[in-house]
Amino acid sequence: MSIYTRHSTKLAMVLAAFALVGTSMLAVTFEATRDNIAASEKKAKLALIAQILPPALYDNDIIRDAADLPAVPELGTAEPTLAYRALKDGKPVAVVLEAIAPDGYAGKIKLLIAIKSNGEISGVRVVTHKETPGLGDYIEIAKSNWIKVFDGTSLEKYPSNEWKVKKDGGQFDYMTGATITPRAVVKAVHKVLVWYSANHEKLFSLAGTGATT
Amino acid sequence: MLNALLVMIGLAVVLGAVLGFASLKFRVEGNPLVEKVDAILPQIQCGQCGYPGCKPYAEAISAGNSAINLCAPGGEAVMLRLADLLGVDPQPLAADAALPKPKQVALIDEQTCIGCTLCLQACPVDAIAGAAKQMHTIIASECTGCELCLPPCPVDCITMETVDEGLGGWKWKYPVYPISEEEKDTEVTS
Amino acid sequence: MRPLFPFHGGIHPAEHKSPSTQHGIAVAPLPARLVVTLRQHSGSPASPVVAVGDQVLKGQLIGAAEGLISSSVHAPSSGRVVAIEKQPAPHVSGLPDLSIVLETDGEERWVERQKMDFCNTDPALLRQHFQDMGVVGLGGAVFPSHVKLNASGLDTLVINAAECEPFISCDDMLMRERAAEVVKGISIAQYIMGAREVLIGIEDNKPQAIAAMQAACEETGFEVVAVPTLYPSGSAKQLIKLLTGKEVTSGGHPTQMGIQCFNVATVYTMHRVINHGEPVISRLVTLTGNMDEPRNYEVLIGTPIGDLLKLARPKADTTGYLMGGPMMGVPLLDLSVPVVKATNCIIATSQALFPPLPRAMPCIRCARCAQACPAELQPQELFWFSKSRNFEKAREYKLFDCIECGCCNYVCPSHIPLVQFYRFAKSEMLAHEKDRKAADLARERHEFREFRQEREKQEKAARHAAKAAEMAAKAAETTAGSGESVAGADDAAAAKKAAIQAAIERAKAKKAAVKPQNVDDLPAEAQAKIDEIDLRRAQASETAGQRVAIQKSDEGQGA
Amino acid sequence: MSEANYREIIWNGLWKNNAGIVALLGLCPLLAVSTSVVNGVGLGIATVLVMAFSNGIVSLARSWIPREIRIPVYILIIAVLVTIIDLSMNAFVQPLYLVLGIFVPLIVVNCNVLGRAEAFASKNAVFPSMVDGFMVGLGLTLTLAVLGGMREILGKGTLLSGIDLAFGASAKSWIITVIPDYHGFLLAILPPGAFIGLGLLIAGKNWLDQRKSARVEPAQASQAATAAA
Amino acid sequence: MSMNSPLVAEQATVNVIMLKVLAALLPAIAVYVFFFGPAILVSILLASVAALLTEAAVLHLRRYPLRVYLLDGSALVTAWLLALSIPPLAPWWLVVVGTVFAILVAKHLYGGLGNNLFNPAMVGFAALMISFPSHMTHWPAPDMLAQSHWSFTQQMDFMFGGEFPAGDRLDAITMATPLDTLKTQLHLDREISEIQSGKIFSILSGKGTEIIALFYLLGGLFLWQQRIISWHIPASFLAAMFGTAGLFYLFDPGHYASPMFHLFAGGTMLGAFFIATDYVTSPTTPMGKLIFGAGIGVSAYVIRVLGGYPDGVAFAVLFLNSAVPLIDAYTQPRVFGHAGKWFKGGKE
Repeated sequence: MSIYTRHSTKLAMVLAAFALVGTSMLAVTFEATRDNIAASEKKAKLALIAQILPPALYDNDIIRDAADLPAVPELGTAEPTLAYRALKDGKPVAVVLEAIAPDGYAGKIKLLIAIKSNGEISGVRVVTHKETPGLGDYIEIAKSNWIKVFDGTSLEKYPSNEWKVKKDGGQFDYMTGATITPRAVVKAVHKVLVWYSANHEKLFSLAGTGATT
Repeated sequence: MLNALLVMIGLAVVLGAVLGFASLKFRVEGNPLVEKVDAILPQIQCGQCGYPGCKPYAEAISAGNSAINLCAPGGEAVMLRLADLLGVDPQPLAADAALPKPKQVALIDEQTCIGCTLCLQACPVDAIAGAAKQMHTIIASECTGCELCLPPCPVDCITMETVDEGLGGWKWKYPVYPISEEEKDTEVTS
Repeated sequence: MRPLFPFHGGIHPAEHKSPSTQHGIAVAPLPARLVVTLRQHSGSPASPVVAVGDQVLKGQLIGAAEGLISSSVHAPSSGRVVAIEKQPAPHVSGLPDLSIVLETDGEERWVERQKMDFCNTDPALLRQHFQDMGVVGLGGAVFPSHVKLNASGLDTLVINAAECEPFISCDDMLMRERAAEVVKGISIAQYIMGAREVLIGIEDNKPQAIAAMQAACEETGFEVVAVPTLYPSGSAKQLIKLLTGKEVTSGGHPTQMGIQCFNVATVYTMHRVINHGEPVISRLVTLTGNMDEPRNYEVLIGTPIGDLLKLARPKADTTGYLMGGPMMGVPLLDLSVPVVKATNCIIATSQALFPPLPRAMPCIRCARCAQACPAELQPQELFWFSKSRNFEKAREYKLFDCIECGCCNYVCPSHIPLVQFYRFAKSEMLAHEKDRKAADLARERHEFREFRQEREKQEKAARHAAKAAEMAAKAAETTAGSGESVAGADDAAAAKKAAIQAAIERAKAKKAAVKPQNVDDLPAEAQAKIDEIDLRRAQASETAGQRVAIQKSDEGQGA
Repeated sequence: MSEANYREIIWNGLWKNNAGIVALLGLCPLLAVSTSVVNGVGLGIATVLVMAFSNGIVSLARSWIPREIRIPVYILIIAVLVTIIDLSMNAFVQPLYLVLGIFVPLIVVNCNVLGRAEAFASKNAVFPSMVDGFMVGLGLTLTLAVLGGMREILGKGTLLSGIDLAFGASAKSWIITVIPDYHGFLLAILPPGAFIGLGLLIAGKNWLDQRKSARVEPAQASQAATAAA
Repeated sequence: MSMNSPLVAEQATVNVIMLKVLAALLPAIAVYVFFFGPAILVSILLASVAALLTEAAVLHLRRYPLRVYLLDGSALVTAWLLALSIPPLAPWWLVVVGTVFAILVAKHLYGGLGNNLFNPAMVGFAALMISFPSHMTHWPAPDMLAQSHWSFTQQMDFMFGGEFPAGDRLDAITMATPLDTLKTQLHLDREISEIQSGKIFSILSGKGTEIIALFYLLGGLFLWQQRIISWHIPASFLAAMFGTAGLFYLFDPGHYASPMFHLFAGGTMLGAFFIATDYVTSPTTPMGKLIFGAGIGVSAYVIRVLGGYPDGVAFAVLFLNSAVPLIDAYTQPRVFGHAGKWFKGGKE
């Protein structure tokens, strides 16, 4: 046995021993925290939905009853998404949809929109965006209450040609100097409403996935 | 879970083996740092640092076995350059070494010299010419002024003479012109 | 009209030349004392060949050239040597320098003067003669001329008569009044170097000098070229570029391109040397600036400047004196310093002529200096590196191509003393270089010594082994005396022997107290011995180096 | 290990060789996370835990670790610790976990952790090593807290914003509004603000040190003068 | 005083240079007032006072002689350039914060006059743009286009108190700049020709702004004539922007504005002649200046068209500022007596 082999074997064994101990410890921790992590992730999602859809309005497990939605051009989604369906006493009361406004100032704006079964918006939240800090980012609820302008609006409330920012002759407020971002959001929300009004029947007939994530 | 364990252990075995091989294969002999340190030392070879010459001192510094403030002829300038090279904090020199000495060369009083060759053996740079029973002479251009020839001389015929370089050794001073009080401060300290 | 090739940059400082050209050249009176500095030229100083108390004649050699880059000095007048000592010298350091002090006797008795027929003399002899007669460049650099003359088959000989620095007018007056003699000097230089073409560059602000030179040059084939007035067109490299379009390579010599350049006053002294047998003992000096009677004087080398100034009568509000021009001159801190061969002009300064410069500000990188630099350097970068003592960078950015002409300083809106920084950095770098060379030498010698000691040890060990074997073989025969026969052969044994001798000597010395020995050893002999030893050392060091290299390569293969 | 040495360890970690403003190691989390006090302290505490335990374990295991593979072993130890903390944070303080996001796993490659394991723990006993890791981590936490505070006040005009993420909604009342009706100087929150702030902190530390040594020197000089007289 | 040569010098000083720069800005400022009202003068005054006070405070702390350095004019140049870069009706604190940031952080933290790596005015601008983007995009409409006209007192009330005249809103007097309009309208899938028929557009770029740009150009030519600036940076900047814009325009005139529009819109002219040419933050070698100017021209265009902000000149200048040491090092010109081109590290 050459000196090389002897030395290499020794080092390999030592390193393997450390790897064994370390990985085992990780495995134990992972098992111990697995349930807690899943629970807190679900809690986080529910908390987000609760912002736009009061929990009192439904009684089902909204996460479990989510339906797989293929990519829908009208929603701006390019990947399958989840549609969270809220039921009360087994009857549909609202749906929470993911949508994307593609024409933000600096790229896509990801939205979460809750629509009641009567076509009225319960609430909208921006999930992610890349708008200019301090300029376009007032669409975030943490920065401004602007996003609440959609609460209670519906296709009935404003005719289609008034689903615009005030600068373009519509109904929606905006901040001077930053019109592109609200314009994109308003347009996206309007498109979602239009799509919803045509498809809400189908939405509730989709099979639930039972997904928890 | 078992997969994760196996992957980790497998990786560990392979990497450990590779490292074990590499550590033997690519072992580096020698130390290029010694050359760099040696280049900074003034090469007077006086041994005041406690090492037999500049090179041994350079080796000791490179190995981290010696302080950087031992070179008396180099003074603060050499210490600072060593600190800079090695990335360590500057260390104050002993009080008597901090003052720079003027350049000196040894001079043999040829009337007194008995030609004993003891100074020849002491000179670290072979700057003393002469043979037994012959008068010795210092080759001034090669003398480093280390003073090592002084103690062995049985008749004390060697003295250190300060070299007056006159106009040849004159240098322009660093121009001082007022920018601000702040700059003046930093000038003084640097 | 000859085409000109303008160099980069340059400036137009106010000229101030007319005050000193109102009157012709006057001869300065003989002073009572002459101080002849032995360092009148660049290179090694001359060594004195007279002793204190000697009587000397006018033009007699008193300091002989030492080595190639050196030149001789001569007694400017007859008299007695009263001292050979350090005297204040017109150097920017203000340090004194070794000088010969003469007391003049007023008789002006000449040494025997020998004229030469240069056309029938070997140029090599002429060059040697110029060194012996103390001919150096009188434009300011005082480089020994015989070195510069060492070329043949030249294309172009450039005569530098640009005189671009403000205030100075000595070359101007020389050409106005002694054009014919200047031309004779040019012929000598042309003959020595075999120049095919001679160009005389004169700035166009000297129309009278141009006219005089043109008249004198008729039928000689020399061409007088009027060049635009632009400082520093009087710098040799810039003038060569201007006249020929060729750039002298950095670190190189113009002769490599078939060009050489001499100052007009230098060629005039060549004429005096050859056709009159007179060494360089006088020169023209412009006295100007804040003076009542500015004028050019023919002055003996060694005349104390204080004496000279009285002729031009400086005004009461004079603030100081300057040797040379305002761009490159040297301040005179002490008026007892003598006129040297480099002294072309003494300027009295005043508040009005030299208003104090505004306060220096930080560099704002406006790069006006780069636009003005005739060496096409980036002065703002050089300043930065010099200021921060980043000498390696300064070298990389070609600090040593700086000619210290001061153009950058002149245009700087922040009024930073740029040239001072370059002078500082250059002298630091040269000193570093010197230290480094000394350290390298010491290291090399130390390493060789160690190598030698190691070798001696090994040889000694080998010898002992051999001796032991020998003794074992021939048991009884050899008991004593064999060691000495072996030892006689090599160094190691000599060292051992020396040690024994030393012990004996020590014992003797004790007995004889400190009675001096070796007194009959002559210094010359000792010197010869040292030289011999040195030579042997150098050879040994070389072989040792090779041996070390071989050893190293062996180790490399072994590993 | 004497008491004086512990004092030195503490002084080194908190001030003299402060990880954030002297050693300048692990700047990535330092700059990215220090947008507010809470974020800074959150990551700081995670680092403290990792450093104390990694130093302890490295010190414990140091005699079994061959020189050649010490770096992989240290990294393995640190990675395990960080992953444990990452998982625990995700499980128990998820809101803070969401904020600190990717920076927690980055502690693995935080040079400070590896640096202390190599420079200190591999040569010292277990307890001093843990103290060293803890103190260096605490020094980093302090830097993060101060930098976070500076950036938060300048950028948002508040202090302790986001404290509710760690302590629940009731902690919202702890948030201090330093400057009411503030426009928000966004630059301080964005990465350039981190660099400028860090630069100011380093300058401040150097200034304090210089002032201290300037005060000590004249005192020594006067002492020497009186001694000479 | 040192007596070492040279003893003579031109009497030109730093403050003369700076004063000439300020003088060259005056005509453009006059035109600015003509089109947009006198509010800009208040901004400039405010910035000047803030700059001088900050400068004085820092100089005092650094123990610099106050008089010489306050009068060097560099702080005023920074203040004026910054004031001209931000909207004239910006609130007073915006101007002050920007100026203080410029002088304190960008100039003195880097070592003061001559030592700053980045153009202080542009650093101040960038800090404001990043921190207060909405304030920085409220540009007033030219007088002839504004829906309502505020009196000077009303403007001052707004600048210093943030109060609108009763019943009015900010929209009535502000509008997007031509560059901003172009950018937002392109998002709405409009063609350039259709957008440029809008009322804010004129022959070259925007109404009013194009005339101001023209006067910046004239001021720049004055500086060039005075040998304060060399032609290299402005020429290569404008040429590079013209070239890049021209290329895109040729490729698709429907979606990219004409090169002339880009030359006269936004901060191009101010940037080319007054900002990019700042000595301290630009290269010193002729070749370096050409590269620097061209770099700004191209990056300003790219940021303008593809980036997140309406104009890109400021960011392009800062970007290229950071490259100046590199550019300088690699464009060292040949030295007298040396053969061929010499670059850094080249050992000939």
